[in-house]
Amino acid sequence: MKYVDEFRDGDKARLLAARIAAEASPLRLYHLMEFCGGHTHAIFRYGIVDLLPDNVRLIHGPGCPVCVMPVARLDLALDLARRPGVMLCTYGDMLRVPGSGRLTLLKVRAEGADVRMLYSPADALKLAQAHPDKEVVFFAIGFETTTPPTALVIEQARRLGLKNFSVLCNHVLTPAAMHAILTTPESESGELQLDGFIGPAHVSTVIGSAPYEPFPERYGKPVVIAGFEPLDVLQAILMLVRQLNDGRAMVENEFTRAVTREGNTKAKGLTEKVFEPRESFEWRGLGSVPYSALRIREAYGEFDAERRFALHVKPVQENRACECPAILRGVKNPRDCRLFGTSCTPDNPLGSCMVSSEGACAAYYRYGRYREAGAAARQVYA
Amino acid sequence: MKYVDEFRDGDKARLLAARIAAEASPLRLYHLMEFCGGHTHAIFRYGIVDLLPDNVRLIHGPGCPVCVMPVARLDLALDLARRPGVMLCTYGDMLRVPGSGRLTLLKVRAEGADVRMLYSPADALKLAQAHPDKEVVFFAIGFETTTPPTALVIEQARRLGLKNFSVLCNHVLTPAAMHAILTTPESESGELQLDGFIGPAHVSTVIGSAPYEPFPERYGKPVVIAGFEPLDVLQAILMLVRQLNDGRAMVENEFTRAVTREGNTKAKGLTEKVFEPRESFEWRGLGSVPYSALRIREAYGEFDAERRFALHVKPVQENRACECPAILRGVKNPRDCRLFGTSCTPDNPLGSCMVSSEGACAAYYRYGRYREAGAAARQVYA
Amino acid sequence: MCLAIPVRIEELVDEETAVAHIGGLRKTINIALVDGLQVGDYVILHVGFALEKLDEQEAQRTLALFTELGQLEQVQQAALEDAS
Amino acid sequence: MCLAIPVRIEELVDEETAVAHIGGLRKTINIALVDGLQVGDYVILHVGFALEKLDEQEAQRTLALFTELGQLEQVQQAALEDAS
Amino acid sequence: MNRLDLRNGKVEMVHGSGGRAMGQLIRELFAAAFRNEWLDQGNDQAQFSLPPGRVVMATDSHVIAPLFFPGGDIGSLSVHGTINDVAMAGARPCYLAAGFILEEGFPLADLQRIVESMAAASRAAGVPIVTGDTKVVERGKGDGVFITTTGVGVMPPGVELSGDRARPGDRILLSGNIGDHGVTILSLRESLGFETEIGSDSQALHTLVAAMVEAVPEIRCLRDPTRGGLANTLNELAQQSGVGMQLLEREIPVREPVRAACEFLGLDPLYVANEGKLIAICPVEQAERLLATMRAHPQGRDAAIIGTVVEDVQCFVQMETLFGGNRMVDWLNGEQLPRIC
Amino acid sequence: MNRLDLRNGKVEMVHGSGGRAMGQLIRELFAAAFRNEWLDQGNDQAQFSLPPGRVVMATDSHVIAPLFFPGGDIGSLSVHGTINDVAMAGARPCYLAAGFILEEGFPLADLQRIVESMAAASRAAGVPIVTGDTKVVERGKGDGVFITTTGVGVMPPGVELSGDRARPGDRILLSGNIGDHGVTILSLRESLGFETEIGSDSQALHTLVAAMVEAVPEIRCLRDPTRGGLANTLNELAQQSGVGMQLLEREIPVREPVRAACEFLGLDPLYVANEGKLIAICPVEQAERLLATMRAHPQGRDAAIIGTVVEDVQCFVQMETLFGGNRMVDWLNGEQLPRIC
Ligand code: SF4
Ligand code: SF4
Ligand SMILES: [Mg+2]
Ligand SMILES: [Mg+2]
Ligand SMILES: [Mg+2]
Ligand SMILES: [Mg+2]
Ligand SMILES: [Mg+2]
Ligand SMILES: [Mg+2]
Ligand SMILES: [Mg+2]
Ligand SMILES: [Mg+2]
Ligand SMILES: [Mg+2]
Ligand SMILES: [Mg+2]
Repeated sequence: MKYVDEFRDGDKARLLAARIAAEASPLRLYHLMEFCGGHTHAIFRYGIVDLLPDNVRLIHGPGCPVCVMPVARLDLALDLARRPGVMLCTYGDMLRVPGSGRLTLLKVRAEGADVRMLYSPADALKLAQAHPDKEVVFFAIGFETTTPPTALVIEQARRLGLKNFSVLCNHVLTPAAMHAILTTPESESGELQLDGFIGPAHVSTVIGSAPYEPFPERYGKPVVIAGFEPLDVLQAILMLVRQLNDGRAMVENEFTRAVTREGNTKAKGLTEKVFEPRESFEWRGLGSVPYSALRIREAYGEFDAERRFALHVKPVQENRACECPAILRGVKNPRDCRLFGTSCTPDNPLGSCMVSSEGACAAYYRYGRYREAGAAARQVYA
Repeated sequence: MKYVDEFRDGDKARLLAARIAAEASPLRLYHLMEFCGGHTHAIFRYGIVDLLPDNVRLIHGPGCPVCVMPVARLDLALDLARRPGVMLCTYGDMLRVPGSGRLTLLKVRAEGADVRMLYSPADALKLAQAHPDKEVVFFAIGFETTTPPTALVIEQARRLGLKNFSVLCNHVLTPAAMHAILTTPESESGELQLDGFIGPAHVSTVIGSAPYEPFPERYGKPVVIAGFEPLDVLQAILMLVRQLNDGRAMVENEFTRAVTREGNTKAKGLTEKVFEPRESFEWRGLGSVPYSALRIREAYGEFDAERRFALHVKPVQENRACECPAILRGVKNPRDCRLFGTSCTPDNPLGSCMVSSEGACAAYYRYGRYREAGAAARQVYA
Repeated sequence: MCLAIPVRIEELVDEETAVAHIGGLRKTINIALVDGLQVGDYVILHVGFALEKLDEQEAQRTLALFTELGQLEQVQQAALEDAS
Repeated sequence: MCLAIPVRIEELVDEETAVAHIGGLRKTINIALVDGLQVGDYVILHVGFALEKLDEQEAQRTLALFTELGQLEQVQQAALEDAS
Repeated sequence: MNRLDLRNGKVEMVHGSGGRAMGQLIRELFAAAFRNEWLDQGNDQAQFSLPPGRVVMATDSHVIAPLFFPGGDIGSLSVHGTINDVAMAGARPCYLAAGFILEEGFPLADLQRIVESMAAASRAAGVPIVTGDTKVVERGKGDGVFITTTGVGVMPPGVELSGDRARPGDRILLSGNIGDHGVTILSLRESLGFETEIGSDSQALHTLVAAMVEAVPEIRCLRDPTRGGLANTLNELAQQSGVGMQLLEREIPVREPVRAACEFLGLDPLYVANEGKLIAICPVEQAERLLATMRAHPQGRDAAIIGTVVEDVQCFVQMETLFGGNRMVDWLNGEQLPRIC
Repeated sequence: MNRLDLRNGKVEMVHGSGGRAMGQLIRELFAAAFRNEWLDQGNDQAQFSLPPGRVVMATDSHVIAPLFFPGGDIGSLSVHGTINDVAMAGARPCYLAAGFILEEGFPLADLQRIVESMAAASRAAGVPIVTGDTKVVERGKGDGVFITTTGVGVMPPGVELSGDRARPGDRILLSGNIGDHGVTILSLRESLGFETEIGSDSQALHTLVAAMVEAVPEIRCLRDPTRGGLANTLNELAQQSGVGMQLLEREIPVREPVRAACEFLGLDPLYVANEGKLIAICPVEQAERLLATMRAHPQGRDAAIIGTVVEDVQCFVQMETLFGGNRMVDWLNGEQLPRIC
């Protein structure tokens, strides 16, 4: 696969790793947050941590749209799915996330609710057309990457005059979350050690690199936008090490092959047309974050499931033992959770970070569990 | 089973048979029509013909509501069943009757239509209540026996204010059919040899014996109302033989245990309230017979599927080779049909008389086929 | 035509409903078409509805007819045998 | 976040639709979010939608960086070995 | 890993997807109930030795509704049904395999009840379930649970049974009263609205068969009159052997409630399904001995000689009625539907 | 009686009711296609002799959608799948039984196509379908057709395979590239909207197995990585044997289109189903001989040694990645669902 395989070359990875080891100063620590779950996934899948010197530490950020969805909003979807006549459709990732009482969309489907898995939001439209007797609701999640397709679909629904289609919108905004990370009490108290960001690749494809410029400017934190292939990640780490060594703080772009300063103006325009910012939105881990999410504009109100079904978020108590919130704020690690790997596993996840394959807990469990327990095993391998 | 088993006693049957043989004059033939399919069924199931002298001959009449239903009316039901949103329910007997193109309700169900089998018309109401999103249509058939339950159900639907329930009414009237039998060209030409009627048991339970009084009076044909157990049938034959021997022609009642001269006035009143006579109705075999069937009164028009769905009977060509019409007029016998037992079998019926277990063709096939082919077999039995 | 069978009323449930027995079965039936039923009565049951009460005296009378006929036959048979 | 992959446009079907190739697969994709695409272009595909054109020159430049780095390492390695 | 929630849990798609959840379902439910050395091994197949002799194999898919009924459930039925098909060869059933097709959303509590009933039936019969398979289909693409069982058994030496071996003069024996299973199932259809004390006759007949073939190795054939009832099964045998049959209605045991139910539904008990009865055909000389053997076994107490095989190129089955007439007992036409006329 | 309308006819309830219509379906469709002495006998079971040796039995229910796919259909799959489960014991598959659950309204033409494909697969494999069963469920209570097949076979002397026999130091071999079947099925889901030239790898592996156990009777175990793919099957074996495994990603053959499909759907080829591949574990001393034997067989041309059994009380399966790191290859979590993040 062109533009994929070249960026997974193990030999080049070792060269990059050697370069990082050579350039990272043994006199200091480098705390780098990969904002994105996509990076988290790549880091574990390819074993990147093994290639880094001990003093270059990666912190997992809140960049997984499944992980940051609060239980209260998932409950809205569960509630809708159970109403007679409703067909709720969403991406496969969301089906296994536990809401209140450990209920999931898969479970309500097993009980008889009409829940469909989508690969593309365009399929939600097709379902609405094929089932005129059903209220088809698309439970939309995602960062800025996933938002333009949703916007396009709402626009098309209007053009088609669909009367039985709506969207439960949970699109969230990356820069707002990055600001929130840097203004938590832990951040202000210094408990959060964070020297720079590995910035998202595909989000930036849409929004461009400009929105990250406040982070070096206001907080002095360098940002390097990086692709999701392992060489991209290593290269970005090298670029961050160099900025930190040089005492620089700026936005750099490793993913020049698809990210410009402006991003995709057409996609941004469409998003702007259909959506507007919410004054505030609840994030798991970060709490209420101002202007951190989108809602459907009044002009498209008929396609807004929250308006159409008069939905109101009911605050719920999240599982207290689940450390997802602290993990998403970058101050804890899955292994700090006493449920990790015992009560909470990918088969029976208690928190969202154990569901999405980009969740830190799932990544630790899937790819990392052997680190503690199975290390001995590697020795035996001849 | 009390009042059942006593009327099936083989020893008594042989005594009755001997009496008939003793009293039937060897100098004449006795052509007796059992109007009712119920009698036809009993005659074959118990082998009554074997017990009768050769000169006492039984002719099968048009008294099976499945058999007399013309293809054109069955097509109405098939058409309705295939409409989206319609649930068509009817008695099991009707599901296998072939309409145009050999289509049956079972076949359209296999193709996806929602067709349900009922044991009782009361269940049609329950279905309508359980499926408010469906148009539930009860495809009602039957003689005067089955009509009062249908009337009661329509009355109840009105009381319950059901908005999704209607009846495709095909209730027909016995005396009208008996008149028709006696006024066919074959009857007038003398081709139909008919000396008296074995009258229906359960129809008469409702309508009483009075409606048969015109037949002796106007046509000189005696009528004996008989139960459906084999001793009842034999007794009625004996009573007819006696009337004919005596030159009498009157209505006699063998089924006094459940039939009076008036019948069930409550049931008749309800029927009268909900239904009115049709000026004319098409019967298979008899053609258009005046005032021979019922339609739903205008006051209950909302429950009339013909009005509700603006149904109109489209004349169709019945299968020309099928001799059902002549059989139902009493002038032919199943074995006169060249399709009998070859192209037309109970598994693949071509005509309605091969479907209902009261149809003459089905009875001949089921119980009588051995008579031609298997007679030799009996000898072998030690 | 019109499959029907005598069943015995075991219990009157409400104005429209009764429980009937037949050969060891219990069956809920609709009795709205027949007035004045009592427990113990026999009715003719068709498509779940009682159509009419069965007159037990008449039933016995019909059965007696068959029995008489039997006796008559026996008498005649005996006469025939005597004669031969 | 946001699973996406570069695919090559093989055929422009209409204003909104193209057929893309990737590793021997053909896939119909929505191209409404990206203007001016040509057959042969690579795009980043996400949930069935092209998000942006891939700049092949930039891709080559990034890959070249890794290669240079390799050469640099070799030079340094050689230097180290010389020194030892 | 939390244990399976057998009280409130439901079958989910994941229980069929070959991962850990499926493993858990198999371990905590199936293997726990069926418990034997073969299942404990956890292989995709079972290995065993068979005693010497010809091997018999039979399979049946079970799709009954309702799943639970007086006298059994789909679980016990699926064990009995296949044991009987193996036994009808005259063989000793030795091992069973079971394939489950579960519908998404089916309550695990019901599944457990079914599986435990299978386990009990298998233990009672002494025929272990040694291998199996589980699939889950989406809601609306199944009907709770379907179970396909397959049995293998071994023929005792000297016994050779087949449906094509009936000869004119042979006697036809029936092991007991007919129609109980079918009428029990009909009584549970809410719309037919009747209640009865009777239950399904579902039972494994292999010990009865073992006694029969030991006493009368000359038996021509055995068959269990399941779907389609006595009438269809006899027609099948008549056709296979190229013979006719003459039955005596008075010898065919039918319980009163079965007769009554058939009477008001317009059915014929000869066509109603049984799940614990067998038909045997044997030479006339051995008929009385076979009857005595059957009657000496608890499952054959009500056994009767119900007719005779006759010569008939048309392969008709006929019956002398209680009333004294003679009638055809033809194949069932289509389904037996309750009728009004 | 008119012949079955195989062109326009549909499955009706009557085809499952045990009467003449069912007999006709069996005769004109199933028996006509499978044609063999056992089915011709028309009994409810089959009788046969088995060569001496331990007997192996396996069963699988098949519920795939769509029913037809490049490289096969539910019919051929149901033959291959069970033959393979028998063969994975090292046994020679001898006979098959097949139970059909048909949905009312299913086109007879499609059923015929499926049955003929089964017949062809069974003939090609030399494993006859000797007994069967047919049930029909109401529309909406099934999904076209489900097929449960059961196979019996016989172990060659001296071979003893079981999933619990893997030992540290053993080598893990794979017979060819993975993921073709699962990706083919996914490509037919309209909503995923992709096309590929590849087809299912569905095939019967018993001749490959026969060659392998003959050449290397010391093989510890064989298993076909079907549902759950290579990853789950290896985890099963690791668990059963109480060992760990260390794989080499570079040795695991995956075709480009399979990798590509997994890439854009967010799946991992290690978890994608196969229907014509096997995993073998054997002592290190025999590994090269076994590899050579496999490569000499057309079904093992692309065989590879993909890893080593290691000591590990946790029974972890790990893999050295192409990239040079090491990762866990855990059990599948739930179903593998296409994902966006
Ligand atoms: S292991 Fe589970 S409970 Fe603990 S933080 Fe992660 S998701 Fe939450
Ligand atoms: S045998 Fe068939 S075609 Fe002939 S008259 Fe009877 S129903 Fe009609
Ligand atoms: Mg069988
Ligand atoms: Mg069976
Ligand atoms: Mg059987
Ligand atoms: Mg299996
Ligand atoms: Mg269902
Ligand atoms: Mg198996
Ligand atoms: Mg298998
Ligand atoms: Mg297997
Ligand atoms: Mg069977
Ligand atoms: Mg379906």
